[in-house]
Amino acid sequence: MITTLLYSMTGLILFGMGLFTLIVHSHPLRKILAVNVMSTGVFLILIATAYTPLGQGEVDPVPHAMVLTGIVVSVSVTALALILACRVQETSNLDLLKKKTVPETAKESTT
Amino acid sequence: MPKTRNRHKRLDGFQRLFLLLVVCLITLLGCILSTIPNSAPGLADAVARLQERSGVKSPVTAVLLNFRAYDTMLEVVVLLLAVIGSWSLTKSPLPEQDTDISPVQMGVVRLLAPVMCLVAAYLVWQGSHLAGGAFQGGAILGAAGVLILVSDFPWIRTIPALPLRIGLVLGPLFFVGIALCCLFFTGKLLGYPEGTAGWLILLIEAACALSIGITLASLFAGGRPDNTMKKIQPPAKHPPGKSL
Amino acid sequence: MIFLNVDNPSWMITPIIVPLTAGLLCFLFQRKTFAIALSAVLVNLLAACFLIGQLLTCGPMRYSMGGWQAPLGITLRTDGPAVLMLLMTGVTGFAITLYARGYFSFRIDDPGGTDRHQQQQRYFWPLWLLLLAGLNGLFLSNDIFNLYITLEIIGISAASLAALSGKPAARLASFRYLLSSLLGSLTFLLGIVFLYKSCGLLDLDLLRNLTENGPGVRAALALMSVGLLLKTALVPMHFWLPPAHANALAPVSAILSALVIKGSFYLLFRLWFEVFASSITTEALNVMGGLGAGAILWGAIQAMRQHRLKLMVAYSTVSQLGYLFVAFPLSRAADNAQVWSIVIFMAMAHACAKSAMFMSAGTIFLHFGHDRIQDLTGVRASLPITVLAYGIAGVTLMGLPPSGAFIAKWLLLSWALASCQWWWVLVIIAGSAMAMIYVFRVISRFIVIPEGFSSQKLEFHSRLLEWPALALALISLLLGLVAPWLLHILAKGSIDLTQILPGGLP
Amino acid sequence: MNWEQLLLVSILLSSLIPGIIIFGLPEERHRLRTILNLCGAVVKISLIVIMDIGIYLGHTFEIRMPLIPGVELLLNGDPLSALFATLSSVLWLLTTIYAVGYLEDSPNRSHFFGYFSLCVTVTIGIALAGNLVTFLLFYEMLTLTTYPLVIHRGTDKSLRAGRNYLIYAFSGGAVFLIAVIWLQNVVGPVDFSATGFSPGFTDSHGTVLALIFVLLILGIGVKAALVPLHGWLPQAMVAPAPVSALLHAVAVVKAGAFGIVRIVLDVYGAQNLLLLGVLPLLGGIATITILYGSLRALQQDNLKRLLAFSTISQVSYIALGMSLVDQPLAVIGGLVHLVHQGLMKITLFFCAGNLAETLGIHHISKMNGVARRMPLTMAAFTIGALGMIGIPPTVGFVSKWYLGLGSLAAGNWWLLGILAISSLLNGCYFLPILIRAWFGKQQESWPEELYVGRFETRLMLLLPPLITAFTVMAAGAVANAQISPLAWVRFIVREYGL
Repeated sequence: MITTLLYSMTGLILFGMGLFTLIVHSHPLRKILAVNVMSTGVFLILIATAYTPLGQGEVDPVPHAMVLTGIVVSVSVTALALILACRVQETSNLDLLKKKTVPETAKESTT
Repeated sequence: MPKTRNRHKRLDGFQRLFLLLVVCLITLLGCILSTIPNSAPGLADAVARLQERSGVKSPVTAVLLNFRAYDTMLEVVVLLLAVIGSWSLTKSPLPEQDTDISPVQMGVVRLLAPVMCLVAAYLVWQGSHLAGGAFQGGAILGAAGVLILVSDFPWIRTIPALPLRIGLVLGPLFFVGIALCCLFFTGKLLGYPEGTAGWLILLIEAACALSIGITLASLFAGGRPDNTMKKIQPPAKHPPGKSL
Repeated sequence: MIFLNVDNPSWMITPIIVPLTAGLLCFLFQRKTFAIALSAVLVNLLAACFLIGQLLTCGPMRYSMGGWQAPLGITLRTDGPAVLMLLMTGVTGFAITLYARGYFSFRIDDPGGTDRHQQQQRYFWPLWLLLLAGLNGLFLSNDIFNLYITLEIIGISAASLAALSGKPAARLASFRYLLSSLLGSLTFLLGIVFLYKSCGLLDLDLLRNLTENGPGVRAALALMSVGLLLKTALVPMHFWLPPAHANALAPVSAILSALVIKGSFYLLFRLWFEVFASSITTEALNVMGGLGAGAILWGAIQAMRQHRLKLMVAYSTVSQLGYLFVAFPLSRAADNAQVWSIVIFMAMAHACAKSAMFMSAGTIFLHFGHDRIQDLTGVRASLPITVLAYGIAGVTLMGLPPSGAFIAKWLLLSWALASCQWWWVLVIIAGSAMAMIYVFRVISRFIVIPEGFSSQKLEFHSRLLEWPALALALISLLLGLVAPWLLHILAKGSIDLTQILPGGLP
Repeated sequence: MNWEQLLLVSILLSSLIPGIIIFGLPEERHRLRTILNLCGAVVKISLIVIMDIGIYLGHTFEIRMPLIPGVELLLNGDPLSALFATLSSVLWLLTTIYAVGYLEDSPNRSHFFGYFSLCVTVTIGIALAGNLVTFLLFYEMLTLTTYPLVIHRGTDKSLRAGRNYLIYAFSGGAVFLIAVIWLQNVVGPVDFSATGFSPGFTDSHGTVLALIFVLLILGIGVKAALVPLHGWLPQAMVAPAPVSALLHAVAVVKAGAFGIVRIVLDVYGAQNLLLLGVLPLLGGIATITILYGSLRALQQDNLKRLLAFSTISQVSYIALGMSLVDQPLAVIGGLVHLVHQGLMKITLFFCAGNLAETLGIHHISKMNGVARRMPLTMAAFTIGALGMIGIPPTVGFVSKWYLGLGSLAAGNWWLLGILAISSLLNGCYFLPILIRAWFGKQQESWPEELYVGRFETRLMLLLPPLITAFTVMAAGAVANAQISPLAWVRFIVREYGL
């Protein structure tokens, strides 16, 4: 019981951390990572619900299946978001993104 | 990851307020979560009861590919959609040109890739009774693909688009095809005929694992294959696939 | 052939499987894509009509995927609202498909066109067809986790479509859209987790019959609602909508505004008024109504201030969505069969009108190369049918009779007056008045031909660019006249509901 | 569908179909367009005459189309709708002829005539509406179809006028909508009937019903141009002359006045209104509007603006007649003024349009001696003006006579005084124009003299005002005959059992 609760609470805290970062930080990569942290949190809680105390029947496989599905969805969305972020970065001249790319350019040109 | 602007700054008013809000929200949700009695029956019993009829021994695989196979079918489509979306956005910056591959890397890849394919096949195979299945296998296949991609083999550039697309679509299309065949034979979409469930699930898993592997590798490549033009374009200054 | 019977519930899967397969084939072959897409949307439309007929003869139906019954397996079901949403998607989708064909061939045939347009068309079709499959799946699904996956299908394909135009602004908007949609679905998923932990069930019908009403269910409903509101773009969560809709290609804008948003709204309304009706409090309904009122006013004010046509139309979507939410507190005054009527009328009318508007705006953009309202004087001389379509769609947005929006507003006002809630009346009327201003601000420019005006002779003139928009606009205008028929379907579908609801809400 | 229903539908279609075809016609096909327009108008008049006869013989014309519970579309031909429909269709024919002449060689005629036909369809729809929902439907559509006509010239001024028109009209429409819905919530669906809703409601919901009546009158008063809701009307004068004629004599303002008649006679009914005690309010507004319109008309130099203010004043006679709903004579006066004012005002607008189109005269100060250049036009104008003042044997006299009799019968002596003052004011602003035109000396050349042919102006511009002026005289002279507006109005009043 305690274990379940521990996992659930950790998941919730991860969710909250991700949410905070997603809203507060403006960097695209951070946002994407934040979303990933959030989804990890959700999966953690979901997995924790599958747990049943010993001797009270089987472990519930449905949350497992749901988490597997969720992970795949999360992977595909993350990939798409990363590619999209790259394209945004290439084609837009946002100040923030410039700041990121300029030093790299300098580094490359010196080497 | 490069440092970003927010790293060393103190939080401003809005951010503090928001932090407070998030903390409150999480506390509230935590309280609610801890008060929920663990009495809900769940679906474990139902799965256990119907396990024999599912054709596989692993309960997770039974749920994924039999009881709730419709979910899985749509989910394979989600993966494919990510590829279509990324292909619609841009051409793949990989492989770069004129990079020397170190012999060590080359050797490792040559050694590892076949082994990974083998492991993937094993994972798919054992999915019917233990943990494992199409996604796990596909993930290993995808990793092999990524290894090959970062090794900048020149032949990657010459992979024609059509077989690649066939590979991508194979899993979902096969899944839908089986589903429709089941509809034809048993009158139920995805209702496998008596006794064939195990084999059909294995077939679907194999096709899906292949597709998922190719899908993941394509997603890593970050765009559609650029082999329509014979003349190879000069590489972009900051290939996005690498900068992140 | 037993499964060709009219009363076989297997017909239900046609609107999901056919676009899905067609989308995969479009991606695979990349040739004859229009033919594949057109036949798929045609079959989809026919299937929607067939399902309506089936509903009228056999009543609401359930279909278990793979023969596995409800608590474990996934079920689909048809009822009045679902088939009407299918019909809406079918009709609008058919017109949008034709328009998209005209749109892409116009751009590809353009002498200044590049390879880029070809690529856009190539990826538009599979994305659109899979989006269509996702939407239909959403309307039919009866399983909360399955609904999550359909939401993801919709979200990913919609974001990819929004980025299709390749403009930096469109990509940035699409990135925001994708993240918002992702945040929305994660919150929704967290809600599912809470729900599963409290009830151990995923099937909506079973959840509805559950008397469980603890804090877990309420938290689940709250989380799911917030997620869906984010996807539906209710003020103040609308920030992603205007740039995403305004910067996309015209057919994509039409899809996003007309259909995608309706999907998440439909789910939200269903959760509130069918599944968890017994957990809903008056305060919660009033909060929704208040947000809706805010959306009506804020969206309309922003729409009046825009200088670009597509941005104005996008803000008008924000405003029109508000009416759907004002229906929340007022639906309490209605009886079971009527709960859906406002929402269905409003959603259908808005879907047709808004897609017609975006199509017209896109046609104008194609021919004139810009959409600055200031410089669009005398468009009527070159594109009379487009302007007519725009005008008729505008009439629907204003909610004038006999449009479907008029019926919805009539019901809203009638219920508001009957329950003495004056403030909603004022909001609705103010919203309509502002809609009048932003619609006519544009129309008066279009139809005025000042003296000495020489109209541009346009070289290309594709019928597919003009007529689908006009047809949709006319449908939206005349929707009110078929109101009894729609109500008949709704009443047929909700028999099931009245039996299951234990004399409860709303 | 029986022949009566078929007739109703074809009455609407007889202008709708030409309108739609005209939208699709290329600009150059003006002959075909004219033929279509005239055919439509003639067919419509014949159909409406058939309907009139049918109504007189006691046939019922009715089409119902339910929308949602409690809301249905209802087209219904009763004597009152026949009155308005006949008036509209006859005047449409004349205005079409006039507009063809007026807009010769001007651009965008397809557009203009298309909306013109739609506008008439909608007006007939208002006439035939059998309940408030249907009335509301056509009432809102009227705004939509007239708006393009108002801004037809495309100048900044006309755009501004159009914007104001829209704001006024839709605000009115919104208030009207709320009132209609509220009324339905209180008394249930009401069809137009000779008695109105059941008097039982008046006892139980007195205050609410009185409030709803005020809202209804406010909503409809925008189109009827009751003070202080009249602001759009003088501005809308920037539209071409046929539009002004149509708007003021037939469509918009008349639709508003007709709506007041419907609300008073058919929705509430005399009995309820007397119980509610809201009639003096209507009478008061009407009185103020009559005097205000006349006073403002006195100050105008622009001829069309003067006519606009005169319209504001004259249309309120109808409302005045309705405020004395318990007096059959006053009701007759108000109803017959619906027709008479239309005939007179359209004559005046035709003539003003002729002056502007032929000689470029827009202002009264430029009209010195114009009657020598255009005697026929000015003769028609004179008849119209005398009618407005109420000189026998014109129709204006008939209306005022019945209104006076009605107010006497009601014991309202002061109303008689108002009528007298109003006639005096009418005289004050019309007579100087007549004197100037007939006896003034031409001081300078006409601003822009366009056309010198066999007649003083184009034949198509000249004929319509002559016909209407003749009718103004004739209908007044033979008012007591078997077939005349007055006779029909008496028939209506008999039907209402007053």
